[in-house]
Formats: sequence, C-alpha cells, structure tokens
Amino acid sequence: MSATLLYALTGCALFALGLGATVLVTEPLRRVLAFNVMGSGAFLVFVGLAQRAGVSDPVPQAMVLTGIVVAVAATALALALIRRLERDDDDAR
Amino acid sequence: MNVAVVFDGVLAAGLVWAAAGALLGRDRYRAVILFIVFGLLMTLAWVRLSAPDIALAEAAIGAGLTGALLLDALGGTTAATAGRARRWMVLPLAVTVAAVLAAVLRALPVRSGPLPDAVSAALPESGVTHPVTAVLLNFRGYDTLLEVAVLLAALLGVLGAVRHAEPVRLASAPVLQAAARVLVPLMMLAAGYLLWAGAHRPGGAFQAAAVLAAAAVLLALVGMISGWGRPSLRLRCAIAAGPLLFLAIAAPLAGRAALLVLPPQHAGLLILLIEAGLTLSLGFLLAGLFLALLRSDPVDTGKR
Amino acid sequence: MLIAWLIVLPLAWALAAWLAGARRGATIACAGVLVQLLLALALAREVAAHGPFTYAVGGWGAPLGIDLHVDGLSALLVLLTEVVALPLVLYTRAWLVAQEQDGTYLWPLLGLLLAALHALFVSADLFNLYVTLELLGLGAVALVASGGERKQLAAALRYLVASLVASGCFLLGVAVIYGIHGTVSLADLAERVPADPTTPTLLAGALMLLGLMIKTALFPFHGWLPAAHGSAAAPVSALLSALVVKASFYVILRLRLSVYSGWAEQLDWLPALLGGGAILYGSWCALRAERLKMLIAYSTVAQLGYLFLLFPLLAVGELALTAGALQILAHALAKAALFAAAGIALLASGRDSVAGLASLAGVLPLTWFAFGLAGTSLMGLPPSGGFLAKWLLIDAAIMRGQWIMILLVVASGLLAAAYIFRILSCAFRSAEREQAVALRPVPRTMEWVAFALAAASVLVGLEANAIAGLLGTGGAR
Amino acid sequence: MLEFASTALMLLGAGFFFAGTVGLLRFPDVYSRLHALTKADNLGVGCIALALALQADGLASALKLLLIWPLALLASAAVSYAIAERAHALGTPLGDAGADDPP
Repeated sequence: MSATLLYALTGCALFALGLGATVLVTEPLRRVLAFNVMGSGAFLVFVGLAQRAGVSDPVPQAMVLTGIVVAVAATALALALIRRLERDDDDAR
Repeated sequence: MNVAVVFDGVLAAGLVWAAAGALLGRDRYRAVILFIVFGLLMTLAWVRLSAPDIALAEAAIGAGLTGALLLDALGGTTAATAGRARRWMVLPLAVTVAAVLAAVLRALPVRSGPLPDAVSAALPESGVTHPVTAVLLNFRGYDTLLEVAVLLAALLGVLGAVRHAEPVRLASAPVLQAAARVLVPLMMLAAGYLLWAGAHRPGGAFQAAAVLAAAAVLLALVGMISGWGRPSLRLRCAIAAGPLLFLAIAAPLAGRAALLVLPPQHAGLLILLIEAGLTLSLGFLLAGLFLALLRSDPVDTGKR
Repeated sequence: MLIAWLIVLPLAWALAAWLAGARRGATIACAGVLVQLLLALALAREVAAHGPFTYAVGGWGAPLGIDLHVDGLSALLVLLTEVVALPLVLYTRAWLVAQEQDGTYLWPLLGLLLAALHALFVSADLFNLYVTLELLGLGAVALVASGGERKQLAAALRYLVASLVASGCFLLGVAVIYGIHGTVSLADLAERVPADPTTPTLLAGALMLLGLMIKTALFPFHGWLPAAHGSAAAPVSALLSALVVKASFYVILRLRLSVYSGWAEQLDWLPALLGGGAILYGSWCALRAERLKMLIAYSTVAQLGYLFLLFPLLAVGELALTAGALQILAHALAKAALFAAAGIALLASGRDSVAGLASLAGVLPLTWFAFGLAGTSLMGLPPSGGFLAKWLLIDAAIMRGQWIMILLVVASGLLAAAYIFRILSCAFRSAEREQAVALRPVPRTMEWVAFALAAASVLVGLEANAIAGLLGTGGAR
Repeated sequence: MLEFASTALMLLGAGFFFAGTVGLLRFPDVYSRLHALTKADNLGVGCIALALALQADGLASALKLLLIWPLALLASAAVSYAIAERAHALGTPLGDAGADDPP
C-alpha cells in the first residue's frame, strides 16, 4: 500500500464526504464548501491513482491544475448567487 | 522509512478531519476557517505526491483566493446554522460510498500508464523543459484555452448577478497600508518570477496570476483600491487581452496547419507570450471575482 | 480547419461583444452566428462527402494530445446548434428591446455557450469532455442568472449545485479510467475497454453515467430543470431546453457507442426504464402545471426521457441512431419554438399562467400557428420530424420485439397531445375575449422567429433522407 | 557540523512553536494570545528557516528560504494589528487580571 495509493483512498473518502454533504446539507454556504471538498477528493484520486507505481506523471497534474482553476470559478459564481439571494432577503425583511 | 508513512497517515487523517469539521460543524465561521486549514493540508498532500505545481496552485487559489471569497461571503450572511436533521445522514452515506470506491481501487494492479514516457519523449519539441507546463500549454493547450473560457463565463456570471452594487471602498487602515506598500511590490516580483520559472521549474501562468490577484485583494482590503461596480472599458480590455492573444496564437492562421500548433523552433517563445498574456489577464480576472463581490465593512454599518 | 474556426470564432466574438458593450454586442453576435452557420453547413457537406475524420489539436496525436473526431452525428448536431442559435439571436435582440433590458452579459455568455457546444460535439477526449461540460454548465447558469430576478437566481443556484455534483462524479469516473488504462482518448479506450469488463472499469462507467444523467435531468435527477428552464428568460430557456440539455445526452450516447459498446447490452434496460418514468412523470406534471413556461419545461423532462428509450434498440444499428438523431432535431426545434412563443405570450399579456393565454385568443395569429406547428412535432403527427422519429423507433422496437417500448412511444405521443391541447384550447375560448387585458405590442421579428423554428421542426421530417444520408456515412461505429 | 547545527536550530524552533501554542491555549484574552502567537511563532519560523537554509543545496535556494522569515514577520505583525484593532473596536474586554480600559 504505497503512500500515493493512501492519498488516492483519502481522496475517495473526501469525495464521498463532499458528495454526501452537497446533496444532504441544505445551507447554501456549506454546500459551496462541500463541492470544493468533493473536487479536491476527485483530484487526489486522479493523481494518487495515476502515480500509484511511484512514477510522477505530469499529465494528471496538468489536468488537476485545470480542475482547481475551474473549481474557483464555480465557487465565485456560487457565492455571487448566494450573496444576491441573501441581499434580497435583507431587503425583504 | 516509517517516519514518512506516519506523516502521510497523520496528514490523511488531518485532511478527513478538517473536511468533516468544515462540512458538518455547527458554526459557520469555524467551518470556513477549517476549510482554509483543509486547503493548506491539501497543499502539503500535493507536495507529498511530488506535484509542486498543484501545491502552488492549491495554496494560492484553493486555500488563498477561495478562502478570501468565503470569508468575505461570511461577513454579510446571517449566521443561520445548518439544519441538524439531515446532517447526521451525511456520514453513513459517505462511509458506504468511500468503502465501495476504496475497495475497488485497492484491487487495481500496481502499474504506471504510458503517458509519462510519451511526455518526456516529446518534451524537446514542446519548447519548455518543465513537463507539466509542456502538457498544460502545448500538448493539452486546448484544455487550457477552454479553461480560460470557463473563467470568463464565471466572471460574466458574477458581474451579471451582482451588477447593481455600486463600487465599495473599505475604510483605509494606515498601518495595514504600510504593510501592503511593502508586500505588494514583492508579490508582483514573485508573480514575475513564477511566470518566468514556469518554463523550466514548477510555476506558470495560473500560479502567477493567483499571486497578482492576491496582491489586488490585499490592496482592496486595506482600502487602497475600490471594489468593482461595472468594469470600465480599460479594465475589460485588460481582461480580454490575454485570452485574445491566446486565441490569436492558437487559431490556424498564417500557414499554421491546425489549431494550437506551436512550431518547435519558436514554441518556447510562443508559450512565454501566451503565459505572459494569461498572467496579466487572469490576474485581473481572479481579482475581479473577489472585487466584484466586495461588501462594505460590516462593523461600520453596525450590521454585526 | 473548419472545426478549428467553429471553436475559435465564438470565443473571439464573445470577447468582442463584451468589449463592445450591449448594443454593438448584438450585431457582433448576429454576424458571428451567421458565419458559424455557413461554417457548419460546409462541415456537414464535407463529412457527407468524405466521411468522418479525426483532427489532432496541436498536431500531437491521441494519447498525448487531444483529438477531435467529427462524424455524421457530431456534424449534424453542430449544424443543429447553429440552426437553432441564429433565429434565437434575432429573437433575443428584439426581446431585449421590448423588455428595455441591455444584454451586456447575455451576448458574451451566448458566445461562450456556443463554443462549448461545438467543442463538446466534436471532442474525442474524456477530460476535454469534462472541461466542455463545465463550461456549458457555468455558461448556462450564468445565462439563467443574468435576468436578475429573485426566482431566476434561486433556480440558477440550484442548477449550479446540481451541475457541479454531476461534474464531480464525471471527473472521478475519468480519474479512475485514467488510473486503470493510462489514457483518456476515446479512440484508445474504444480498443481497451470492451475487452476488459472488470469492476473498476464498470465503476468508472457508472460514475460517468450518473454525472451525465444528472446533467441531462433524467427522471430521478430532474429536480433542477423545471425551476431553471421555467423561470429563465424566454430565449435563454429556449436555448437551454433545445441544446444544452442534449449535449450531455450526446456524451452518454457517444460513450455507449464507442467505449462501453462491448458488454453494455445487459445494462441498456436501466436508461430505458428511467426514460419511461421520465415520460410518465414529466407529462403528468406538464398536465398539472399552472405556469406556461413550467408546462413547457416539464415537457422537456418528458421528451428527454423519450430519448433514453433508444438504448435497448441500439443493437439494431443505423435505424435506431437515425431515430434518435431525428428526435433530437425535432424536439430541439419544436421546444425552441414553444419557448419563443411563450415569451411572446408573456410579453403581450404580461401574465404567464396557462389560463392567461385565453386573453390572447384571436390575437397574434402567427404565434398561435407557431404553437400549433411545434405541438404537432412534439405529438408526432405526420409529416413532422417528431412523427418520423417515433415511426423509426417503433420499427426498431418491432424488430427487437420490445412491445412495452411501443406502448411507451405511443403513450408519450398521446400525453404530449394532452398538454399541448391545454395550450391550444385557450386560442378558441372567445368567451374570455371581452375582458382582454391591454395587450402590449410585440415586435414582428419575434413572431416570425417562433414560426420559423416551428416550421423547421416540421420540415425536419421531410428532409429525413438527407439527414439519414449524413448519419449513414458517419454513423458512429 | 552543519548537520548538528541545523538539527539544534530545528529543535529550538519546535520549542518556540510549542511555547506559542501553550500561550494560545492558556492566556485569558485576545490581546495576550496575540502576543504569544506573534512573538513565539515568529521566532520558531525564523529558527526553522535558518535550519533549512543551512542544509539548502545552493546559495540561491538558501536565500529564498531565508526570505520566508521577514515575510512571515511582516504578515503576522500586520494581521495581529488588524485583529487587535478590530477586537478593540468591538469592545472585547481585557482579561480579568488587566486593569480597566483607559477611557
């Protein structure tokens, strides 16, 4: 059980935790945290699994780099929507 | 050898603990702080997986920018705590899914795919010596082109959603401004170094852009620059310049046979050009994701 | 070369439209989509003449670089994207003027969305598909939210969370596939995966399928679609229902035909079962819907389920694929026409309830004609494209002896007729005509666009052999 | 010799971190905790950076490692000022041992 595979299995745990929390927790901000954790889990599995034989592989690393940038874009959009929804709440109250 | 195994074990446990704390904890403020801790632990994990580029990106973007966005979002929202009812259902579901995934992945034969050798074989013609940058900007440059489009879509979505906000300028704090005056030039220097180093060492356009964005976030927080209302034409041109340059280089123009063909003899120069353009534009873009969302300081408006 | 421009051009004019501001942005968008339509026509003609071709981006070739594979089906869908996009761009321009809104963020987002659609239909690389799906999802969410109203923002947030969960599952599937086979190129995987039906590959396939089903809003996962398509602006929901939702279905079809073609026969009943459930549930909700756009959105849920009936019949070969392609074409055009007409009704009467349509009885004849024509195509009455799709599907079902399938196909036609007549019946209720509310003038171009889209949906039936020809040369293996 | 010096510095750094954490847990109010954190931890960072610099392979990487220390000092000084100023603005009381806040 090499170290990289340990990180791949941690990735599975994080993915499952994130998936469960995104689906079940109803509070919007917590859901943003959840799908970020889910994404990080998937990235860990991507690199951990690809490098389980100990050979460092640049292709999944480049893909995960793309994934992290996409994740921050999605997070910013989600937070903007939450901001507007809760600003309308404040005005409504 | 076992010290490394202990370290990995503790780090893996720490990751899961921080993630569970962030997602299932009661108080929102603690959750965001734990999420930032989770981002920093992820950075360590990427270093252990010998992926320095991702560690840089995770620290700058995953923990840094996302953390700043979350803390800023936390300021205004009412401290409603998540409904207890459905949260206990998360753990059993997570444990079963994780068990299934782990069981299947453990059984896989331990071998490495063909691509690492293919990359090192094609590296000489890629124009750069660092494999990750070669994959990111030459072999799979098409993914990066679409990824820049994703960032643009997100910025347009953010600006479209909060467009009515007039630009906000936080109260200026003289001491912090002094610190910012020292830090910001150093951050710009670091961004330039990361951009230049990307060709032969871990670094590159996205990490450099994230550092530039961090400098802009710092300036905004200390009240030296204001948030964004409706971005002026100059700002929009700055953001569009990098992607347009990338498109111009990528498009099959002037004899280049196909999309994104970088002739080997001056591929290095072209990649540096693309990366420089992207660093500047994505720096503004990532900063824009934060500045468009900037809110007035809750303490001043007494909305505690 | 054509395909490169079909991806670079929309990105370029999206940026130009953002820099130019709202007013000039509209003209840039119209010009851009017009040029793209010509490029798409040329691409379709080239594929029909020389058959499918593979295009190595950056010149590096499959496992290392990214390949684009253009065959009959993808050329047809790129052409469909442009055929639907051009009228909708004209419609949106008139719609924005009538609503006194400036589309500063609408035009660039439209450009990014079209680029994502083109890139997705021709991609032959799993991770590239992930990035295009993500661009499609974020672009669609941003478009839904660009309206600025509260219920649009709530629907956009729910759509975004569903889309991100789906992308996460799809990405994990890609990660596991890369871990096992060391490549993400569809061509390489098409050789390796069918010969290796081990559980990890099956698990990766299940994860990808789950993600794509959520993005296609198939029955148990359709929760986000009615709110998003129902509350978005009319042209936006037309674009989303006609094209964006179909993109992830196309990816499922592409994976099923090439990578998971080996031993997927036993699993084909699952999508068909869910598809049947979607037809019944979607139609039932459409019958009960109060608001007009919600009715049309639930009709999308039903018609998408209809597409999934295709899977058990794929073993028949070309016939099933042609039926599926026709159904995608007919439904895209008909649904775009319905949402366009609904937008006109909303603009004119100011009320979006189905009952509110009665105040339009006897007014706006062209819009009612568009409703009728689009309805015939959804119901599957001859000679519309919808009818031909249903006919070919029944043929394939008879060949495979799937009797329940025939029952479902006919039932879906009847249920579609039921909720379409709910709309059309309002046209003849002259009783409510007297207390008609003061109707606002509707720009003629909007009515002509709705009518043109509906007519195109019927014409698809007449042009079927040309479509079958295009598919025949390039039918995915 | 170098090996011995860097391990000694490493242990010293760890000691400072330990002291900082104890301070964080034990001190009564925000202000004194800030003291513990900024003072002890910064020395810890300094020692560890020095220890690593001794073992760095080249002068360039040694200098880059040493650059971490002033940056950490600047950052923690600015951050602790901001926290203290905000805590004071929100009127968090001084610890029970301290005298009342001067008017």
